[in-house]
Amino acid sequence: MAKQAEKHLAASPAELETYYREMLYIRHFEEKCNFAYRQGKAGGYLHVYIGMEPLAVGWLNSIRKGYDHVITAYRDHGHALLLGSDPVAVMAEIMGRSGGLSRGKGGSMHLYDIDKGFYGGWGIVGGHVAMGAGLAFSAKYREEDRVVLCYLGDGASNAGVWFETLNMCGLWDLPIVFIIENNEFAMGTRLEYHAADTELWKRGLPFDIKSERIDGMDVLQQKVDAQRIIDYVRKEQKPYLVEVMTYRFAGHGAADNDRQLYRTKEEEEHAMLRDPIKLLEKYLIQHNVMNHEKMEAIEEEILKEVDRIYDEADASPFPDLPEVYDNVYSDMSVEEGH
Amino acid sequence: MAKQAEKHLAASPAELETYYREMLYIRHFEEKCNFAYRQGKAGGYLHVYIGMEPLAVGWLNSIRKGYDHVITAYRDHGHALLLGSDPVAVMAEIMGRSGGLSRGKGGSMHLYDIDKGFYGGWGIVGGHVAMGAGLAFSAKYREEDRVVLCYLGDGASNAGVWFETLNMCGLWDLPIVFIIENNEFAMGTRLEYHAADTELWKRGLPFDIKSERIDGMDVLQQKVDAQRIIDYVRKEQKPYLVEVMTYRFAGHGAADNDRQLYRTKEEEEHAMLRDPIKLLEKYLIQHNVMNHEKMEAIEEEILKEVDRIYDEADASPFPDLPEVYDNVYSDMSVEEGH
Amino acid sequence: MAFAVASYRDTVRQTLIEEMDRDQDVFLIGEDIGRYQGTFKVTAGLFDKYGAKRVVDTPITEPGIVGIATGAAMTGLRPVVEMMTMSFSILALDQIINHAAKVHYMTGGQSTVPMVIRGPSGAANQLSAQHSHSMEGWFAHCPGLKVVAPSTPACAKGLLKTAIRDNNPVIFTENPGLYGVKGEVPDDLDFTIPFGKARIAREGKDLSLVAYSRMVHVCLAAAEELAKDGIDVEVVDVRSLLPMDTETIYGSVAKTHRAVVVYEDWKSGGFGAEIAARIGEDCFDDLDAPVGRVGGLNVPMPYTRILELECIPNEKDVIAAVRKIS
Amino acid sequence: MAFAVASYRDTVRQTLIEEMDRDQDVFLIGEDIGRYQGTFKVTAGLFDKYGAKRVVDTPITEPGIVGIATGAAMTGLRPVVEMMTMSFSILALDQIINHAAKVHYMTGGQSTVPMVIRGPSGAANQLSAQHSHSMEGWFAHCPGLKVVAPSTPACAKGLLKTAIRDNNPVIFTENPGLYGVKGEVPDDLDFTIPFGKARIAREGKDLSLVAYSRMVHVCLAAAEELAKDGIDVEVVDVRSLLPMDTETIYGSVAKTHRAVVVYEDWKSGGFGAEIAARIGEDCFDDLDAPVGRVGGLNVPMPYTRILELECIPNEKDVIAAVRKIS
Ligand SMILES: Cc1ncc(C[n+]2csc(CCOP(=O)(O)OP(=O)(O)O)c2C)c(N)n1
Ligand SMILES: Cc1ncc(C[n+]2csc(CCOP(=O)(O)OP(=O)(O)O)c2C)c(N)n1
Ligand SMILES: [Mg+2]
Ligand SMILES: [Mg+2]
Repeated sequence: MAKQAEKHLAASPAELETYYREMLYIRHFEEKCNFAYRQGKAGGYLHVYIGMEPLAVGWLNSIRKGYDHVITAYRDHGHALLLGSDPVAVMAEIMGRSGGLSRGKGGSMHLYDIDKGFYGGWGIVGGHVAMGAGLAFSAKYREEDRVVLCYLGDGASNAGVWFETLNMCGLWDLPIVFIIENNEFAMGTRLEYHAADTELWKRGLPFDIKSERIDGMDVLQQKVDAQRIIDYVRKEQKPYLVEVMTYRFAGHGAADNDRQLYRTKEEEEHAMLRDPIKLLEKYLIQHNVMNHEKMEAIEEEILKEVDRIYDEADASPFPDLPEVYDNVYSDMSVEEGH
Repeated sequence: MAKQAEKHLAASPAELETYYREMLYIRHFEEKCNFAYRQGKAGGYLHVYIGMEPLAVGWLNSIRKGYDHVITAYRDHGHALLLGSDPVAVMAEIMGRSGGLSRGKGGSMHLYDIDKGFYGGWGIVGGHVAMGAGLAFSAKYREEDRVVLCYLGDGASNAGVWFETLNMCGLWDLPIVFIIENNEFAMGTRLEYHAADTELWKRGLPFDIKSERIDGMDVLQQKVDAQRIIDYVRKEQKPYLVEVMTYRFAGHGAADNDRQLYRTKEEEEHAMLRDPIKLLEKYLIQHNVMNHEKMEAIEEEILKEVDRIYDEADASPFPDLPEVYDNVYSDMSVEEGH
Repeated sequence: MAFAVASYRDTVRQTLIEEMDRDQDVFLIGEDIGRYQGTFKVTAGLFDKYGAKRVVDTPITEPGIVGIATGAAMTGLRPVVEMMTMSFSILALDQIINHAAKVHYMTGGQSTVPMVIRGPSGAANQLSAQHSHSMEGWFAHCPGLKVVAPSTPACAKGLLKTAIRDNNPVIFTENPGLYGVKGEVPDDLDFTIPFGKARIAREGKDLSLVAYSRMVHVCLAAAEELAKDGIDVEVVDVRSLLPMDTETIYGSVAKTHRAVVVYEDWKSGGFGAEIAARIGEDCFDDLDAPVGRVGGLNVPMPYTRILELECIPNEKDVIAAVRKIS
Repeated sequence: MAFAVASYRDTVRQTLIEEMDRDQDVFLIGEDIGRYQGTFKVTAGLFDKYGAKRVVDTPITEPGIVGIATGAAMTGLRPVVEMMTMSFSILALDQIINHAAKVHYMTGGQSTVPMVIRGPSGAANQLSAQHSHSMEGWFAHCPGLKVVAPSTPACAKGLLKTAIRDNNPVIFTENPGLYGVKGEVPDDLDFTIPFGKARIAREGKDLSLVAYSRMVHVCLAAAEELAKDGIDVEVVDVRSLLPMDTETIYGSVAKTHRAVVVYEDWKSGGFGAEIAARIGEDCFDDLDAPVGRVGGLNVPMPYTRILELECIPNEKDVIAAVRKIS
């Protein structure tokens, strides 16, 4: 009977559990990040991926981890976690500790784990996309079949440098996937107020780049689409543009606490009907892959794990003052003092 | 018999003669500019419109001169002349004289005649297009039915700021026509080497902007297309994008004297078979609008006129040294000296 | 003239309202300034008051925004561009310094660009390396621009009105740390402060602290400390970097014979170097000690608070610099 | 070590060849550098020699080019980006100063950006306001970048090799007026000059002229003139602005007790102000006269030749500044 079900499964039970665990893990990890912010243990800008988890889970399970390269903007916690960064180092970075991924110098927006193929973690809207193409340029230069995933927001998809980049990617056939996270908002500005045509997938058309729009809430469908597209790019050595339709459940950042300025409660509730985690739970139950008890057990486990991560990170030290001068250059110290 | 012909004419004989005179005028005026450069009377960068005259004649005869606004890059002599600038002041500017349009401070690349609606005359590739949209923004803000013509090159059509501008023009319905002068080269780089898709008209598609490609060598057809498009923009108050297929007969600039680095003599000769002036002459003769004698007479007249302009400009004085400090601010002088 | 106590933020906002009411050609354009009320809430309520025509929400495209504002200004409109933070003006530098700033000169005086670009410049609170730039020095180096950096609500009002009424491109820098600062503000609708006039923020005879924007307050705090030890410092609020009132600065140095220039920007190559170089050259005979400088550490801004605080000059740093030459 | 006489242009070109032969990870990218041979012909012949893979012709999109080079560099490639003129680097400043320059710091030392951005900086011949910027000062203000401005072919070779082999982003500025300058160049394939080492271009005892790039030659010419009147000036070629060799500069001033800083950039706020401010502060007791400065006029560059020549400092301007404090 479970066997029976398996036939019709979109993925193996083990994979399904992995996706479930990963989405839940990102969700609770980031709830904890927001908690840290409210506690004053994280500062500055802090942006969560809540509601958008399938963009991390679907795509990062379709690449060759550690070999392929990933780059995104500041909504980057989930990417670091799924690419295998030490979660304590991620939380420590968000808390500005010396044990953080970037030694406390980057913060939530600037997570990097180069050894794991994660190139950040950037704060300037649209600023990282050309660097993403540079990663792909390098793969091609070295004749390696590496694929680059470059995420950007709907707001970022208006940035001039991105179009310049699309042109060069199309011109030179660079192996990169541009993933537009269309969560319908750029900070407090709704899509319709910042994009002349809200079908952002069309932006690849002038550059002879294959482009399409997909759903972002069904993680299983997204996994299938992601694998298809990544395989295409790796094989054909051509760029690809995907617009993923999702929704930013939270405010823009932890400091954005008046969402009613730009959207109604009703709209939010309507969007949350398609909470990707709930959708997957429904699927798992319908297909007898998991029951409620199992799910609760997993959630328990993850909550404990996240608590441990938080406590360990919180117990770790801040940088020593002299570290302020480290890492400006790889080989040279800077003049000290005011 | 002439009456007979008139029925089938694309324009009245008077208009046809005007177009002919204007194209010939620009051609000879710019030959003279190149002469001035060779004489060392013009310096820096000097770019001629030779072969591209219909882009000035066709479009600038379709606007409300003095009311509509025009902005372009550095290939700007023809625009100033047709918009009614004093030709001696144009030549004087190119020669760096105080009587020049910009008092000798701009030179060939930076011609402006604001009273005539000519907003220049810019040197940074792609840099002027957002200002062009600003002119249209102003027309809309003031609820005037002014149309803006914004010319840019095929090379400029890759510039990020232009895509940002297209998005805002589409988003806000700004009354502007973007005219891509596709002369197949960006300096020494052929279209295929700088554009992922050589059909540049497609660049308006992601922004819900009406876009098309037209021929740039037949001035009569271009006049018809220009009028149609300008009327549309004025009436509908929406942006429009036109890719005009033309060819740069000369080198990139007066200093570019090795065109064989990027194209063959054969290619050039082939392109010159469609010299817009020759095409119009053929038409005028076929339709009995003008005979060779008349044409030669007109050319004689124009050559004389251009000689006069050159001599007058050349006889005009250079700026006085203290003028170097003028016009930095409209209301304030600057600190002097080194 | 009557006064009212108001915060720096509310004063900038109120001044925008007064100028928009005065002149229909004045409009605001920027990211999230309308429906979202502005990231630092400086434009709160203005979208409802003036509508989408005069409070223009834009895509996140700084080069395009500034270019559009420049073109509009060339036709006589008076755009006030908000940079969500001045760090983002870096994307638009080509449009600002290589276009807007040069229009009047390149057109031989035919055209002007009555545009104001305003926004917070300098470090806020843990915004990290890409969001914490002090930009005023970059702009003050560029002929064709005017650059101001007011430190008090009253100066903000007077200089913003002058900026909006000026026919040249003006960079109006606010500092995130100043928005909450309160002060007395004249309610005169035509209260303007001319550019190029510095202000003596505190009188003193022993040494001149020369600063602008938020650092003026740091200097004033340091001055109080130093006063306890009998060191009586004068604080010169430069206010306007381009044009700059060297006369007032030199006058102060002629009186005190000592000077320390204080600025938040990276110390090396910041505009404080220009001020120090001028004092050193033009006040040579008045000086009893080398011209000191206190600037930000020459490192990208780190995220973690303790390191960030290390980077930004504070009272202690100023006091140390003063003692060094006293 | 053997020497050969070569022009600055050919030396830069030859150095690129040597480094490309030495290291397959080195590649060139820029506008019209390949098929067109480069606007200033610095890359003449390299496209034929190395092909489209290592000599990459690009669209005219400086932000994208620098961003792509930065990303490639983060993976260990060593791009050498040509800016057709440094004036166009203004479009890419966000990618340069707010991305490339901060990678090493923001990643906590995980990543480096071994990239060189080179090209002509300063006025050429009547290229007008938008094409005549001196950019080195803007870059030298930015931590994370290294900035050099060699004045001779030999320095160009030594510093370009160091730049290409450096693991940090380096801005290598040439001056259009230098390409034709000839000089002796060591033919050693590993001839490098460390960053942060100034050069005494001419020994003298009466006054120190401090300059870099083309202005070094202007200073040397002025020195010859002054020598005729018995004024023996020393010329310090700073060469490397970030890091900067203050030791050599201060040593010269300690000897001569007088200094004039000479630079082509707009005088106000140019990097010469930083140099002057440092001398003024750190050599206070050595100085017998105020530190003089000679800089470009504070105006956008005009087109017409006579006004353009007015803007750029020349021997006469330097001589006048020297006499003023001698
Ligand atoms: C160049 C630039 N301008 C403005 C900002 C401020 N800002 C940060 S995030 C953001 C909204 C971006 O929206 P989007 O690209 O859709 O990404 P999302 O936050 O929705 O993931 C803005 C305006 C910035 N960081 N960089
Ligand atoms: C931002 C910038 N980069 C490079 C240049 C140098 N440049 C001047 S014209 C030109 C080619 C432009 O080609 P295109 O846009 O097709 O115009 P065309 O010259 O063909 O009319 C280049 C590379 C510049 N002026 N501005
Ligand atoms: Mg978004
Ligand atoms: Mg072209």
